Amino acid sequence: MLTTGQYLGSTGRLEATVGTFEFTDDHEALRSTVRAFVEETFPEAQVRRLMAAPSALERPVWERMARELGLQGLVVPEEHGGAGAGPVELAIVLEEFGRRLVPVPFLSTALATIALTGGDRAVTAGYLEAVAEGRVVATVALAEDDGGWDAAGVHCAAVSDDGDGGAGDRGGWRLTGTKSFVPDGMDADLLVVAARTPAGVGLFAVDGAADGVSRSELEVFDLTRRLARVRLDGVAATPLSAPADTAAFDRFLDAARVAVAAEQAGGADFTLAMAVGYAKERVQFGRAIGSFQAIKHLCADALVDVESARSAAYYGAWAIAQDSPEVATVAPLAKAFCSDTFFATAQTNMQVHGGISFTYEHPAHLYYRRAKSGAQLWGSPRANRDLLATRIGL
Amino acid sequence: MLTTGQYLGSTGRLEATVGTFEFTDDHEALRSTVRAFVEETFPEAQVRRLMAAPSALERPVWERMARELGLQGLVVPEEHGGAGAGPVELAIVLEEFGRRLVPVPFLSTALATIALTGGDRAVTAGYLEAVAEGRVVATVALAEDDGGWDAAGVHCAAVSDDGDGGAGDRGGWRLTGTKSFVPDGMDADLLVVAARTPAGVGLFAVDGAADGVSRSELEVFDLTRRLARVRLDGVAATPLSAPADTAAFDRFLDAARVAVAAEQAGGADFTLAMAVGYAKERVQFGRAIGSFQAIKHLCADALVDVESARSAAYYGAWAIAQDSPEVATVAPLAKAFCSDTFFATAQTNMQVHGGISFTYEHPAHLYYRRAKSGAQLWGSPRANRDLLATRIGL
Amino acid sequence: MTARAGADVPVEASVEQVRAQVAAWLAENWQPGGGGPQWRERLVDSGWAAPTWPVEWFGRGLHRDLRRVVAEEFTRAGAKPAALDVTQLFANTILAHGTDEQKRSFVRPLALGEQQGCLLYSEPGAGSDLAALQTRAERDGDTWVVNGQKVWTSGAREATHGFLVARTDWDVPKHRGLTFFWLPLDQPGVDIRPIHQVTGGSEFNEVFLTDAVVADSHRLGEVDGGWRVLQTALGFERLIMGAAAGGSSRQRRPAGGGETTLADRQSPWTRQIGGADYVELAKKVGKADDPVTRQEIARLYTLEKVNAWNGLRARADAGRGASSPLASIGKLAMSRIVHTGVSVTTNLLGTSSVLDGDTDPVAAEVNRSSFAAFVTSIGGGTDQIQRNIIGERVLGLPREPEVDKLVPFREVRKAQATRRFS
Amino acid sequence: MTARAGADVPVEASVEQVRAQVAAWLAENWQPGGGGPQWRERLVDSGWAAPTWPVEWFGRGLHRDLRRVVAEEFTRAGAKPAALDVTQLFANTILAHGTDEQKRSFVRPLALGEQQGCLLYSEPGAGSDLAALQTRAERDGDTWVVNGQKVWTSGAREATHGFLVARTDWDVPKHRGLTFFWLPLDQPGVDIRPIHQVTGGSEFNEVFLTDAVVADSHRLGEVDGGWRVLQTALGFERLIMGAAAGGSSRQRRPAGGGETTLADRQSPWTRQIGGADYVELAKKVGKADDPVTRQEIARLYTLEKVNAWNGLRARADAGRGASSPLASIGKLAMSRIVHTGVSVTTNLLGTSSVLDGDTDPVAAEVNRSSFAAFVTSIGGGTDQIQRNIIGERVLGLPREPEVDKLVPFREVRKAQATRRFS
Repeated sequence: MLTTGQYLGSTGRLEATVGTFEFTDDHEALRSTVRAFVEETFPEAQVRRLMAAPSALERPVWERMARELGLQGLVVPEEHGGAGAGPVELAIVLEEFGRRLVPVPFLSTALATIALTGGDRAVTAGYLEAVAEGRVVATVALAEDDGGWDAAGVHCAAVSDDGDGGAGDRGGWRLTGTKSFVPDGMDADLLVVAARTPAGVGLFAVDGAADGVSRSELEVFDLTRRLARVRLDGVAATPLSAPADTAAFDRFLDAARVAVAAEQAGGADFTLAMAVGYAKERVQFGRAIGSFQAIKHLCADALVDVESARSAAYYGAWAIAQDSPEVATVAPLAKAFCSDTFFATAQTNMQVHGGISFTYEHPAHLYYRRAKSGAQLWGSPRANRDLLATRIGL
Repeated sequence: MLTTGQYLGSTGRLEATVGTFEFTDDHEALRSTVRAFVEETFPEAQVRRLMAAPSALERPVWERMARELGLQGLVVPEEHGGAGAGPVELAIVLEEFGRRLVPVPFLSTALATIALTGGDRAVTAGYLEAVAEGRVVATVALAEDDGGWDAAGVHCAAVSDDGDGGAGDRGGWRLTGTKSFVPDGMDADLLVVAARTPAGVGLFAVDGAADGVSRSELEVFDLTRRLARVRLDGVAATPLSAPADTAAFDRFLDAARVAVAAEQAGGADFTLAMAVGYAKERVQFGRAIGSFQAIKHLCADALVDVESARSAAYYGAWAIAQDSPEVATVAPLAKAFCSDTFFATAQTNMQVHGGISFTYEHPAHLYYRRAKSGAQLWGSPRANRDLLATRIGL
Repeated sequence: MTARAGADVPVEASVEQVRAQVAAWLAENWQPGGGGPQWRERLVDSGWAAPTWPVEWFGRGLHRDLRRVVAEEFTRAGAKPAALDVTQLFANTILAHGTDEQKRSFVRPLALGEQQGCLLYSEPGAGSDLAALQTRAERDGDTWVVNGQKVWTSGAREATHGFLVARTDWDVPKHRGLTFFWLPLDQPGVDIRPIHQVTGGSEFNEVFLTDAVVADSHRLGEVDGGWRVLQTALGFERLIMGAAAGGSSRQRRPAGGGETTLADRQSPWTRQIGGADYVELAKKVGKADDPVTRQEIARLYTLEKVNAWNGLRARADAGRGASSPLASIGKLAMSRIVHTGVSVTTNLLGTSSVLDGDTDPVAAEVNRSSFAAFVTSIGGGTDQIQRNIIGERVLGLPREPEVDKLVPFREVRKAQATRRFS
Repeated sequence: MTARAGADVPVEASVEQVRAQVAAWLAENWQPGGGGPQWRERLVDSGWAAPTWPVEWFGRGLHRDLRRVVAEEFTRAGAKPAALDVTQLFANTILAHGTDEQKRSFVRPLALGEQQGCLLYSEPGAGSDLAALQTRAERDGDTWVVNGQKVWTSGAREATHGFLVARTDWDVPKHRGLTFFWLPLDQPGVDIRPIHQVTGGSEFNEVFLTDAVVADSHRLGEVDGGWRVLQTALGFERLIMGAAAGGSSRQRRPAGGGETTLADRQSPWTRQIGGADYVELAKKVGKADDPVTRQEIARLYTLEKVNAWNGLRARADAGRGASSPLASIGKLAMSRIVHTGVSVTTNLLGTSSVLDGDTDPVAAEVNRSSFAAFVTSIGGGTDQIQRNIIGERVLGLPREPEVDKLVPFREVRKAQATRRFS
């Protein structure tokens, strides 16, 4: 019934809503499975162990995620060895991963997979199969040293080896430039790189082991998400689709925004639960601090935001699934709102916890770090709101 | 001791502070006198009576204010029949007037007086005497239909009758244009009008009864501050000083910002007192609502802002009194901050009062109206903050 | 009561069966342009006026999910009113708590519109703390004599009766000494005075009760058992508000039509600047390119959208039978939206926002809305009370110590019981 | 103790008299580049180290307003330390509550720096609610045996002693069963462990007390009378914080020098991005013309300025002997400033704010500050507690019902008494 419902949007016109929020039993089963896996495999002690390790990637676990749970293949089409699921299912998984700050390169690989599924299958089929089987870790390299996250921020040059370099050119290409803020860029076997041709910006597959690739790890505030700077020096690359398809690049960016938003919504949800749990248990002045309005109302306001963030992420996922024109507005909206919500909730959580929140031993700061950094990656809330303003007609 | 103190300003450099906050017994006596007068002469019932009357100006009261209290002559130099006091004393009086929403044209006249004292005494002496004696009501006409409050918003044309119209021209002038949002513009005998000459913007004295002046009252949200639109059609006018002295105009604007800020600080202070008083007296759930943190903390946050607003207004007044270069930053800062604080406090007051705040009978809405409108008059908080940004070097 | 056609639709009727039944009945009974008293009587007696009510009480016993189908068919045919069940707060409460005699006497006149109700709950001293009400009802044989003051009563001047909650026992804790009545308003002891509101309107009234009388046969529920009846009535009211609020802050017209009447009255934001569009306003005032304005508008748009999506998600959750925190957060979210909306539109208007009335009708509407925003953040449970509800009922945080919980009401510290606003 | 030169300056000495006395004494006693133990001893015995202390207890009995004059003269001469009175929280408290014997034994070593103190107040279960502390002291003849855990103790590793508050009577309400001690730290029963903080530092410690002993001669004030002593000590601490916070969020170095030591440690914002200038940063990152950035920076600048002015106004009020609400609002205002500052600088840095360490030292400093901001909004009384204080003590709003106020502490619901962070 709701899938055919109508509501009056903010522009005062009747808009068809996309089908949303109709979670099926399969969705709930997926959520339960992933939650159980994450809680078992990545308890806080394990997250802290991986934080301290040279790399957060442990191949056996990665392969088990692919083999037993099929997570890397979730959105890979069935003909390429995946489950053929869509953005809604991916949002559920990312939400669960976000709840526990799972430090393995799942989001990175998922973003790369989104890019690959949007590409020319003749090119991407092999990559998709390798991802689904857990044989490779992938990532996307978008921003550069100046930290821009849209097409305008892409300066890395793509030069055609033998073709004319035009839009239809599918020959060999070489990339030269420096990408930065590349999530899990040290571990990735496959890099999906945004690069500029004379005709526009496109996405290219680059083998992480190719000649001319050199990487260095960045020191980052978020202890559970690693970033790298990747120097490309005439590296062989394959365009995922027509190499200058800026529109396809923008579509990918919107899908990435929603995926990240889902992860953030999960982080926000868990963080609020942490605050509420502490407020129930912590006694001062002879009663639980959650009985004081100062704390209770902080949590209540956070709940409004957290539930709204989840709604935004889900709505965005459904909009993508149904290829709705609303994607253009929902995607930046969801990224901005989920970023702000996660950060605000992480702050509330710190404040509710009082002194123990600034001990390294307590997990509150890990969520705070994730939230503060995640807000800036893939475009700041401010940049995304400005994009939203443009897209609603300002 | 404090007048020679030093503090490290935000730019990291040592700045000399202006002498501030050294209120003397005379200041306290002035405050007590004005407070007693206002409470006796303008109780709420009287304010409401004047709100409903065709004009809020009653000449006998106006004359008594001048004769018995010397309020209109407060900042008029002694040689022109005034008390020769300065911006600090004026701030005290305006704060007290602001507390009780006194609807008589005192602020308007005070702003005009500030302009007159900044002008060429050969021109303004007669006006100053008339003001001090309570013979005339004066106002300033700055903005026009497009609502701009700085020199750029002045389009009203000043044309020299017989001179060359240059900066030194003190001959007869004629003004043509439309001023709007003129406070107490229907009652004013003397209009100080901002007008544009080929060389810049200056202030001109215009007799309210002169040929070519036509006025119409504007319907306004603030029931205790009347505004008019004034059409000037080749009206005879006298420049207060060199007619194109835009720098003098800017100095006047800063003084006006601080004066308005003081009035707003008074309104904010009284509004908070109203909220706190109600929170102590109103019982729900068997106890005063002010014992609930939700209400208590709203009031506590408001106190921080209200005291800060008073500090800003006082500091601004002292900076003007000492002709400190800090005026340039304090003036827009004080206007923006006092505007925001008064409006926020008026909102808090509405919320604390609950249902009775939306009855016409309760005074909460009168303060809300004053605060909401005052924020936009003489430049919005946003415009003033942008000006502040420029003046701190951005 | 006439025999009812179509009473053969089973409780578990399918959507298509119901659709067909309604269409057939309308084809037979509705004439375009109709809608007079005769039609209304036929409609009520058919059971289609309130299809979810029991068959024996003017309904058709349909599952609540099917009500919308009936409403859609009525809309298609242009016939109204229809599917009033949800908005029939008064009849619903009487059906839930009344005696058969009361159902017979009150429900049909209510459905026909011959009787209309208003809510006599709040008092000057009992706003957020409704259970602290001090209007007293004292028994005198078969009648009760009522004295006190009610306030914030919307629709009192159009109503024939009111749902009155009054205190009948002062020696027990506050929730336990209240009794619920269906009070006739047309009597000398009832004095209704409109309150002059800051918005300019007078939708609300104060009602002074001075030796007003109500028969014991008009009592709903047990003596001193009024709190329970009140909870039922408040539940029905929330249902109406929820249906109306839906999600978007913009005017929302569900297929059923007419459902938003009460909510419109209580939440004047829905009439905010005539549904005008802040995007268009920004362009009109030349601020579409201003980065600060763009951030503000994007934020407001976001708050509106996420609240709308929360509404859809709440309905989807309800459809799956899942409990959802979303139902509880809409009012608080709406409060933020309306106050933000006022701020955004005021900033867009700038200096001209100080104008009012015919001088600047757009400013006048924004100014009116700025007061109306407080009706949202105060009326029907303040933002502060909403946060308590969310914190306690949704998040499970512990309640505050309640100083008056176990004390006889006579001994509790009370607010001033009467205050004249009009 | 040697005879003290200059003890002839009267209590009501004028500024110029004092200035001359100090200058003369310094000319005679201070040698540029000096400052060793001998100098320190001469200084303490002269009474100029703590000029507001009584003449009989190492001071000169000067009025507190004159302390600054002494400090100024020391600064002018380049001599230090001087005018330590304010920062001598420990000595001040001992002077206020100690016996003559205690003053003799503890004050001079403290002034000389031979003894140093730390604060053993907070516990894992007693943060905002300090009176709920559960560390127990049990009498054993002339000594007390102490068991429990303290936390958030800064300076514990440098200190020789601690101001310990412990519970000595569990059968009275919480404020009435506490006793105050000057506990020697160098003993087997005291285990000090640094806490690894999120900022990367370890300024704070936890202190485990396991059968630690303290002589009854080290008890300050009455048995079970510790709450009163604690209030005095907290008052001296606020004085230090107030002197240090001053108003501006920027590093503030009063003429006296050295006064901000404790405050610096407790409020790391004062080290925020090395006093860097957000105006300069905005220019550097090319956002000086961005209207959103300009609004943000103007707001932050405003918050800093008004707080600085509040500080000046508070001092002027105090100078006139007027009571002022301003003294109570500084901490809450500072909390808003530091959190706003983090937000502004993070927005200025944009994507590079995700970096840290040597990769981007500016980002690293902003990130560290972002945690330090919580030290301001939590440490020394959370923002929530500050709002209670302002609401109740300044605005006179009524207190909340206190469930544990009159109950023997033994029966009160308590938080977990120990928790290991290190």
